[in-house]
Amino acid sequence: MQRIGVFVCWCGSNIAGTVDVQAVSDALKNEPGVVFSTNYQYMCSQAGQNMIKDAIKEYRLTGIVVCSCSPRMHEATFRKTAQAAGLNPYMVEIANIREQCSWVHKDIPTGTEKAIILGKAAVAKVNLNAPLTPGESPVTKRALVIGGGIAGIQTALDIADAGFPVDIVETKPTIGGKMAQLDKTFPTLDCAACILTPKMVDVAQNDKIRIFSYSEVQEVKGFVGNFDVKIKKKARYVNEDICTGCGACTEKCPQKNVPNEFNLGMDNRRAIYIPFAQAVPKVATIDPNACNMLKNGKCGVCAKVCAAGAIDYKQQDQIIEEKYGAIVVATGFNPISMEKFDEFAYSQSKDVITSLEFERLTNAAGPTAGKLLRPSDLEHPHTIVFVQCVGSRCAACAEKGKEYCSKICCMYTAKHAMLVRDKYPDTEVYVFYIDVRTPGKNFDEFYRRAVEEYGVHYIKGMVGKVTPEGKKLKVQGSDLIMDEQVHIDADLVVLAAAIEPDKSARPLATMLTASMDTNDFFTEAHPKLRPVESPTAGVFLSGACQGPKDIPETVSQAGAAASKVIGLLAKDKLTGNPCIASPNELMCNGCSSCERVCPYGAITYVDKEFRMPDRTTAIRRVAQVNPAVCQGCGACTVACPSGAMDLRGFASAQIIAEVDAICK
Amino acid sequence: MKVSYFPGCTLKTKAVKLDEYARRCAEVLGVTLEEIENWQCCGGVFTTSKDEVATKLSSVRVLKAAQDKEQVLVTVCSACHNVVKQTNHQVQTDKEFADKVNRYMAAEGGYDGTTKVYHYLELLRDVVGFDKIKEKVVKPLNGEKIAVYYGCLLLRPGTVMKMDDPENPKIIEDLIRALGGEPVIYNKRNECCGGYVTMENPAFAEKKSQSITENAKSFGASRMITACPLCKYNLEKHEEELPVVYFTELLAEALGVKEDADESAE
Amino acid sequence: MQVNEKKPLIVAFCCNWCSYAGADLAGNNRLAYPADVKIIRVPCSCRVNPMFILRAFQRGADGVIICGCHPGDCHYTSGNYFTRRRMAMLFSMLDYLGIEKERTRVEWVSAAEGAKFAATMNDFAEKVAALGENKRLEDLRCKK
Amino acid sequence: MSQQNNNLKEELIRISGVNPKKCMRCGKCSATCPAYEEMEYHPHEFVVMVENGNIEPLLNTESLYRCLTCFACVERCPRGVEPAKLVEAVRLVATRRQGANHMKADDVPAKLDEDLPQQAIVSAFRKYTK
Amino acid sequence: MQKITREVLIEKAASLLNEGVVSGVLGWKQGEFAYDVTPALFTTVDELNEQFVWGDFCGANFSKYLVAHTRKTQSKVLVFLKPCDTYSFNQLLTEHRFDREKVYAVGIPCEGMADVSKVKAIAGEGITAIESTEEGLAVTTLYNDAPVVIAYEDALAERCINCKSKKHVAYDELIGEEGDVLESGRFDQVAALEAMTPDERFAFWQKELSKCIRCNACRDVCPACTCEKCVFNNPVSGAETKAPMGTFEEKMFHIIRAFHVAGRCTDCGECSRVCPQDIPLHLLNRKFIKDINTHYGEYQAGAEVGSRAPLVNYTTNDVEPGDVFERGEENA
Repeated sequence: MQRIGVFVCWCGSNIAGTVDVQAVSDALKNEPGVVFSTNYQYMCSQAGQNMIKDAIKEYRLTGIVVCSCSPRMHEATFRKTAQAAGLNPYMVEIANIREQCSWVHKDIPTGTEKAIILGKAAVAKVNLNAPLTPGESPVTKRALVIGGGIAGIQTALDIADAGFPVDIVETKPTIGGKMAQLDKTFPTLDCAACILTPKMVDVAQNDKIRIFSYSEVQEVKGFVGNFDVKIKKKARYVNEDICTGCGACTEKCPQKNVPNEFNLGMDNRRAIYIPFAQAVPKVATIDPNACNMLKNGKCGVCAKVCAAGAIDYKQQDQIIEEKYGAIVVATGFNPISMEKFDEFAYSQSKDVITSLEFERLTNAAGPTAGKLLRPSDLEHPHTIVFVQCVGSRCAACAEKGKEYCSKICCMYTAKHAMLVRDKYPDTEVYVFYIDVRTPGKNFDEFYRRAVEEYGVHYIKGMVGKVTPEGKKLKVQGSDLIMDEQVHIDADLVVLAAAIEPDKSARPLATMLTASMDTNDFFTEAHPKLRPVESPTAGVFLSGACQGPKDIPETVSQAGAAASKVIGLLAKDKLTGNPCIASPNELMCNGCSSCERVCPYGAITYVDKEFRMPDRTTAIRRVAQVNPAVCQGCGACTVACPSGAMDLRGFASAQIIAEVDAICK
Repeated sequence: MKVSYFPGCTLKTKAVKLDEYARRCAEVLGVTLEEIENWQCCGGVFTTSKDEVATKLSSVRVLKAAQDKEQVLVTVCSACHNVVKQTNHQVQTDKEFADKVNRYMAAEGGYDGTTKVYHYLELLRDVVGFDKIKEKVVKPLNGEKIAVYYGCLLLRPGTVMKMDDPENPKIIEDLIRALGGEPVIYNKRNECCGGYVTMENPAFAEKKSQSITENAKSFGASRMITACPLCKYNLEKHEEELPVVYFTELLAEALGVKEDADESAE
Repeated sequence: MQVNEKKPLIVAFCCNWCSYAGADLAGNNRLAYPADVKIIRVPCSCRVNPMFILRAFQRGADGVIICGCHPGDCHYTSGNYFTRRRMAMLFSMLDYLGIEKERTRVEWVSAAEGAKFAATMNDFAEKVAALGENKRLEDLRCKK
Repeated sequence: MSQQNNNLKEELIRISGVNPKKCMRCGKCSATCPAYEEMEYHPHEFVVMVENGNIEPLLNTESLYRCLTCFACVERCPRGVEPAKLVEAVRLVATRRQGANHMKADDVPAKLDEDLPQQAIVSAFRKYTK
Repeated sequence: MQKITREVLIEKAASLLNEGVVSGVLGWKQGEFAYDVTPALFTTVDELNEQFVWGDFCGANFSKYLVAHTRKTQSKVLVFLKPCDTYSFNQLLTEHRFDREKVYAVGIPCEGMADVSKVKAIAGEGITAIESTEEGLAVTTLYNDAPVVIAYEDALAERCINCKSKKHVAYDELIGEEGDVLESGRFDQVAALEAMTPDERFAFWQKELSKCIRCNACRDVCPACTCEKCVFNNPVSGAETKAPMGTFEEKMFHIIRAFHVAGRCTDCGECSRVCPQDIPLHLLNRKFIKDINTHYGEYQAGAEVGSRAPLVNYTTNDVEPGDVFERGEENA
């Protein structure tokens, strides 16, 4: 039997004005388990808290009920008070007789009656409370960043800056991601490489950061603070430690006709290659699908020319196992395939390109060395049509496009249009748009400059058909303002393709038990209040893997994710919320219902041997809750058909006791 | 293999050859086209409105006839195909429509939407197989540059017709390759020729058709093929350089049965 | 004093993060609603077991309302989606058993919606009061 | 705002199965329409005007008979609005009115030529008459 | 009348026992009365020959017995499964309730089972013998000299009249021919109830449920009720109850029970079969199934192993609880 103390607060006149506090403390004195009951002007004051502490000691209280303001206000205060007096803080219950009673009911009899009932419910609950101790788990002070684009780079740099070791896993041979492929950046028009490559070098030189390039995450086990990760380092057939990145091999390799991914296939590279001049790590990689030596053992030129002797045709994939305290997902995005949008003739004409391809065409390190030449005949285009929202905001065609707005296209199209007009004033530029969306600092000004200073023609309407004929691309579109169907003979058509999460994100989410939305973007723990955390504890989100983002947004989110990681890694031990689910193994059926409703993947199953009622033993599958991962929502307790799963602090019996007390 | 066959009215009159070539080629390829008995005209165009019932009954009867024989239903004319396939789709997806139709059809027994409708081209691709056709070719097209004209009705609406990618179709191009020709890919191949509006406004239809043939010619086509008599009419009416023929004629040529067919069609 | 007219008894289960905070906000703004409404705090609306609801009715409650975060805003990301399915099914079943459907309700109330909370409770209490005493659901044995 | 005819609007929505509210005003339907130049009201205007209940002008426009039912707008609409179905519904409402047939049997012989396929005649009749 | 004979089943069971493939057979055994067939475990061929029965009263679904049985033994057990039983079988596998490796499942066709209440209503009490003949069930009672012949369709159990499937969704071996999933009118009665006024519905259920004697037979036979400890037997659950007294007690029991199996119930109909008070308990389960089908898409529990039950699933645009009634009324 509990020994319960009841403390009724007047809150000045806030409570006492509408509730007869004396009557409440008198009434509750007679409830089962109550051995002491009093009231006081301000329970939260030092004097009030001392009154509680003294009573706990004097009456050897095992539980207390404070009838006061909302628990959201002072539950923590009174828990600390109890703890200071040697009582387990979870033996405290609050009856909310201010916000939910005295402030909303006008006369004293009703207020008093309800306050007594709320007090009784709290007493009934405390009678069934048990002391709870938060679990603790150690924290591995190392972070993993998955993805080496600008999001991953910034996150890693910020974490390393705080003194924690970080590993970056990147599937490509170099870090840098999409930003490395861009020419200029909006709205300031600084060159992407000029601001990105120094950061890449910082990463390379930072002794806290390891880069696993040409690698992928293969398996993730464990939970917040204690992830066990297997990383597959794919064989690049070049010894990274020895290769100096001199590039001799990439000049001598006889296999010259491999489409160059970095330039989106608009020119060719060799079978052994370094993606671009500023690659980090700057080491060569052999493409096993193109290398004659690896395919049929006939060649070996690169090994002959490599002065460092770094070529290793026998290299194998390597599995690295490492422990991490936190994981940041920064898997980024890709433009969607234009295959299903052939009304724009993307597959029929080389001169219909995507915006990312356009970036490469205007980039000094691109296939045309920065001269704007159209791909089919390398002639200078005099009329360029940009088409926005290709595949974005596309609700009708789930298998074709994306329902969401890709967010970045309006701005980069304005940038492209402006740059073309700036460099080539003889070129006419038309932009077909549905809406121009520019909600960012200096964004709308930028777009207006494209129109007002650079004379870009913005046409409200969509393009319906692009027909290659002769050397021209016949563009047929709507001008909704003029109410006209417009026909433009263009030399180049640039499609602002929708962006989608990288394909690696979905399997990764499964490994991490991190949730995703229907578009395969990672879901944040709370859309407004916890935007850089995944609902899965210890997993953080950086960049476009969470939703379409431009560079400034990505960098700020990367920093935010880093600060969350730092906050986690700075702790030596993680203290959990003790109000978590816990299964009664004797009653558990092992049916998996609870696992299916758990948003955190906190529930796993083990086979255990049990003594059965008939004295035999049997192996049964039973649920286990990882206390470090469970957040205590209670979804599992209701999904459980046998009632084996219960929630500490909000146990079924406790809630039923409250119901009974209220309905008495 | 035996299939139910719905030729449609134009194939019995102005487009006899489209029909005759189709039958001859099917024979060569081991498919028997069993013409549905007492079929009626499909109406030429599908009326999309949900409350149009009576105009779709002739198509439902054709579908029902194929169902009774437990055969797939094959069409050749693009317009018939579009009407029959869209009607079938409406029976499958619009319960209210299906109920109304079945009230009309009560005396003949109901129709539940289970008949499979193939265009002749789908029959060639999915049942016979282009590889097998390639084997049967006796007079290959020797790399002739052929422009394929799909028009609207074979491909759209893509969610219903499901023959091929409505914006970047390949089915007839693949057939031409199997016959030894070289398909000309041009973007106007799925634009409208002017259709029945040619009745009221021939000048408009001429303009639409010419932009299509011009587009094809600019890519060096020496012949154009189509599956639709009305498209053929519109396309060739004012076209002097580019001959327009039915795809079945090309097939008959390659399979070496064109002369025979021409004779019996006369 | 013997009151002839029995006051209705309403049990409101409120999730800690949205609706309970919404109720607090109603209090902060002094938005009145009947004292018949008694709130039980749960971490998430998905913690509410149908058994709690039936138990309340069995013990004489006249109405039971479950309040949670708006769909999509759940503190635990998906809890209220489960609540929505469970309660839809349970309420439909109660209706099927001939129990007045006005006695049960699910309402999404955010932490910012103090006014909505008060309005909801006023409306619910009024509807329940109009039905009169809960006769179809109470277990006489448990009544005092 | 011009006069609203909500009854007719509801009927058009019902028989066409089109929800004009899904339209996001991108104009791709009109951009892709092969009969654009022949029309007074264009596909996107059909959608917007029906949504606004401004239907009378549509009932009286020749544009109804210029739509080729080629389904290009249906295929390419990013929002799945299917404007052609709406045009068809308006056309039906117009031609179903007493004596409102757009084409009469007597007119046909003058329009024929030797090669014109039957299909053109039946299609035109189905489209233009009731 | 069943098409497969007892002999065919015994032969199959005997050969599997003799070959050592299985060490036991879950089958039907004659009880005290002709219509009283009970589940039994046979371990020898002799037992089979003596006691194994198969006929129009062999309704018992053995899936549930596998939970306890597979725990006791390391060897395989043969289980005969009618089409409807296979759904329960799969559902239990989905919930990891038994070890599939320890079961040899033999699918057998079923022509529908007889309902003893219907038989008694026609032939009267005091049944001494029932024989399955070509014409129907020949029933001999203490009070008649010549057997009363009851046509099969007149004796068919409600769940068999509305049989949802003749297809076996799980087996190692199938005897006889495979059937199809059927279009059944199993929701017609639910719809009829939904169409009533709330007062009529209340009266209906008040009448039916007040017959409940809380014998727990429905729970004990239910293949979805395999909890290690039932909430109704568990003092801490808050639902532990003994005998019914009030007017709501038994409703609470049946609502909770139906809710616990909602989304998991395969509609095998065992609850109604065993109810000594003939309460149409299946109408509660079918209400949930119908609602689930209407609002969350067609779902048949047990149709495939590993499927996600609708109540542990969601979509972001599910129907709101308040709208469920309105839709129901529209349908009514």
